[in-house]
Amino acid sequence: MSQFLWYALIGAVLLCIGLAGLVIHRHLLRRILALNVMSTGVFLVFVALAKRAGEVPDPVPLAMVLTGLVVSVSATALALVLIVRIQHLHGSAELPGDDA
Amino acid sequence: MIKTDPLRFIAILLALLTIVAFGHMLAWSLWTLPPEAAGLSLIVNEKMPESGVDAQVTAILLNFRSYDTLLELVVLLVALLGAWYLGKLHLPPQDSKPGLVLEGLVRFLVPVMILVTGYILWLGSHAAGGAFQAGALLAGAGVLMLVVIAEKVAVRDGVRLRALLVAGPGVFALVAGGLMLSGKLMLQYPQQHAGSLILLIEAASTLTIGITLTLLFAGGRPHRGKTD
Amino acid sequence: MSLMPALVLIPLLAAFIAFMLPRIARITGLIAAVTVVGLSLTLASHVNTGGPLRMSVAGWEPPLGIGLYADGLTALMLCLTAIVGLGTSIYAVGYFKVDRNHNGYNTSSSGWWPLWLSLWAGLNALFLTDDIFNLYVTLELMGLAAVALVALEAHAVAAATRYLLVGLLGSMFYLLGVGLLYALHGTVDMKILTTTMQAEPAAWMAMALMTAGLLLKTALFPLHFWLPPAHANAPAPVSAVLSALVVKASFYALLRLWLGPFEALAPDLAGQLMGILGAGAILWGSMQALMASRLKLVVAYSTVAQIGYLFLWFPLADSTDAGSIAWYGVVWLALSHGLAKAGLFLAAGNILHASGHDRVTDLAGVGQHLPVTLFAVGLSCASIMGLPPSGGFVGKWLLLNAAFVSGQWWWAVVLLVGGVMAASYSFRVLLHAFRNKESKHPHHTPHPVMEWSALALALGAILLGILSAQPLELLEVGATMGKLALTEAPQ
Amino acid sequence: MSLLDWLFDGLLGLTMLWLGIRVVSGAELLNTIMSFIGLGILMALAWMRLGAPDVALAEAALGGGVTGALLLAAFNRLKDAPSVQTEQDDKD
Repeated sequence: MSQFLWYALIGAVLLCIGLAGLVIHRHLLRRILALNVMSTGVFLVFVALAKRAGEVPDPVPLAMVLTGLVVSVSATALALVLIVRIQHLHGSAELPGDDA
Repeated sequence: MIKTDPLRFIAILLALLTIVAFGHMLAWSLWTLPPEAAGLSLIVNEKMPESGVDAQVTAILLNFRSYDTLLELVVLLVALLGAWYLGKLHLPPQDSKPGLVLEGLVRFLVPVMILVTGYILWLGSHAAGGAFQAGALLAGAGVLMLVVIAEKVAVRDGVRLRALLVAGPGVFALVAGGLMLSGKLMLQYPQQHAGSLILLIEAASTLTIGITLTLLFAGGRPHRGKTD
Repeated sequence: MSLMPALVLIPLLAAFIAFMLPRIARITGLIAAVTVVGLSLTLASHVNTGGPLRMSVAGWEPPLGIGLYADGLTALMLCLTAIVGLGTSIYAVGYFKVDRNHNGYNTSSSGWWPLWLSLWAGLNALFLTDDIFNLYVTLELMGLAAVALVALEAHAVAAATRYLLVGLLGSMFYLLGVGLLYALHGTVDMKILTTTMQAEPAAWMAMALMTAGLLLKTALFPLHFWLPPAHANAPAPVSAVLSALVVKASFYALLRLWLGPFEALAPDLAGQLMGILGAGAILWGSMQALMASRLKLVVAYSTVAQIGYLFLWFPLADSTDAGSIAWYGVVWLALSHGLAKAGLFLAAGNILHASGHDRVTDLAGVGQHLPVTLFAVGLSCASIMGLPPSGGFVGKWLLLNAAFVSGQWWWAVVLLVGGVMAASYSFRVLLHAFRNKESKHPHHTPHPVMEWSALALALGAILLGILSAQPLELLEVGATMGKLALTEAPQ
Repeated sequence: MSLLDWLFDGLLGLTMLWLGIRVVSGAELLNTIMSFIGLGILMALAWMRLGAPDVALAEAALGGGVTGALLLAAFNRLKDAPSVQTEQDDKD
């Protein structure tokens, strides 16, 4: 159980926790939070696996994580604006007729 | 929750079971990965001298895989467009008048943050730093200004603001196009100018990321300026 | 060689200009549309004569840099995107010109051009890329632009949010798959991965994750729940682009992965499962389309059904002799569905624009007031049903041929039942539309450019069937599925 | 890997999991947002441990800071939503 594997497993568990949150909750803000927990988990797996290249980690996955971070921040920002808009239009921060 | 909607409860239970199973399979596949793997780090070390910068991650982001970063800056712009065309900007109502101390702190803190942003941007060429970290810090300064001294911040929607928002990906695309016209492949920096071109793109990107994230925090399109 | 990057840079620069200077957005958009159509056609001719094009961005060879690759399939998808894009851009000039606040539909025209041009750049980048992480960034760019476009319509904000959540979930799974593949092989380039791929647990998990992510984004039954509300409530040009191009782009990504890296791994069982899900999509989508009350909802469910046809390729791909026939059939269905569905959604937009509603039962009088639009609806439905000589017919005929040659006759049954159901929901719409009504003048007739662009795209779907010889040869360039045995069916 | 390293990594990992669970299962919405910001900061620390300072800096700034600010802003807007009037945007 080396250091990278420990963090990679933590990342995998975070991914599952986020997935569970996405399934359980219907409030959209909580779903966005769950999605963000999932993406942090995925990025942690990336960085942990990069550490297998020795003391100095492999820089390519790190660059991918940076790109992924900016993408997930912009997606979260758009989602939050949409949620606030739904609250104004439907009065509740949940998707109408949400069966999932 | 069981009483209210038994069907949904069973569905969630099933979903959670599949998630646990998926988690085990994922953990097992992570477990079977080879413990030592150099990945691309050897090739990156070998090609670093030609990249024009000393920091490896910045070299990858802005030279080896610069095409990813260009598209990603466009993603940020698209998110802002989505937020803008959804509704007008509603600056948070100033219910609590910011105290003298808070306002004084912000007046001191924001210039310092902008200074540090410049430092981190410059640091990116040879150590941990770069456009995204500097842009995020600039956004922090912007958020502070919006929250504490909102009424003094004259954010007007006009060509100037939009030019700033497009500066990052715009400069990137223009450099890419310009290099192509001069006979090189897209985004293939000439060897001797690589460092300066990267710094130019990073500076424009920092500005764009900072302002875009601040406007995304504000959540809507600023009012139309008198000038436009 | 600078053709491929230009296909991405020109829409991008046009998007920036359209955003910065809203007053000249329309002109920039049209000029960019025409230029990209020209570039796509020249690229297609280059590929046809000179074979697949390959280029590494910024001069760094993969695995370090990002590779761009264009073969027959890429050229055809780029041309499809260009033609549908040009038609929709011309349609949008008319659609957003008129201020339509009065019947409750408010669409901000200024948001359309920058978002649509960014989406177009993302589509071109996705078709050209040969790098799975770059594919992730293009999928995300395309997804966010599509959500922002759907949200332009005030009524579609809830559908846009659900679309965004599903899109993000799909991208998350896909990204984890990319991470595992990189951890195994130290590269994200598709061509290298195809050679180094072996069957090991992490590879299986990566394949399952990436396939699940892309299935979510392609809205294959039962993961299709987000598509109908998003496509039916979005503004007409947005629905056309989403149904014709965006959904096909994620299917294209899946096709590239299953023809490249995952070919060594793909078990027959997975192929059969995808086929069954496809058959389910055809039946479920067609049934829903039959019962839908609004025209745009009928068209959206028809998209869900037509996507099902595309997934019939997976079970047929394994049989050695039928594999190539099925490959051509599926690509042909994708192309003709793209053109037909774009024309149909634009026509539905015209009807909604003219009469203020699109309830299927009250479509009477459309034939009198909007003959060109109804002609477009008729032609598009002919291609979706698969009537000769439309492109849809050629595609379905090839798939039927492949089904019989490979001995998996049950897919042929699914194809025929799907065709019958497609015919029924199309005729239901046409029946209502051809009924005459006393001379009640519609609210206002849509701009002629809107009607003729819808008709042009619908005609394109028919022409695709008639002039199919030349493009079919183009598809053989660099096709991994080998040559098409059109003449004699190999025993 | 000395015992101290193991102790630190183990503790950091478990705290991140605990915060992750709190984000998903927290009763009060504001607390979940706070837990998420905490998770972002600890993630930055974890990436420092894994030898990636620039990504850690970006995670702290983007993941913890900016995303946290966006979430809190959205939380406030959701709280006093009905009072804010929304007029359709004008033509550009």
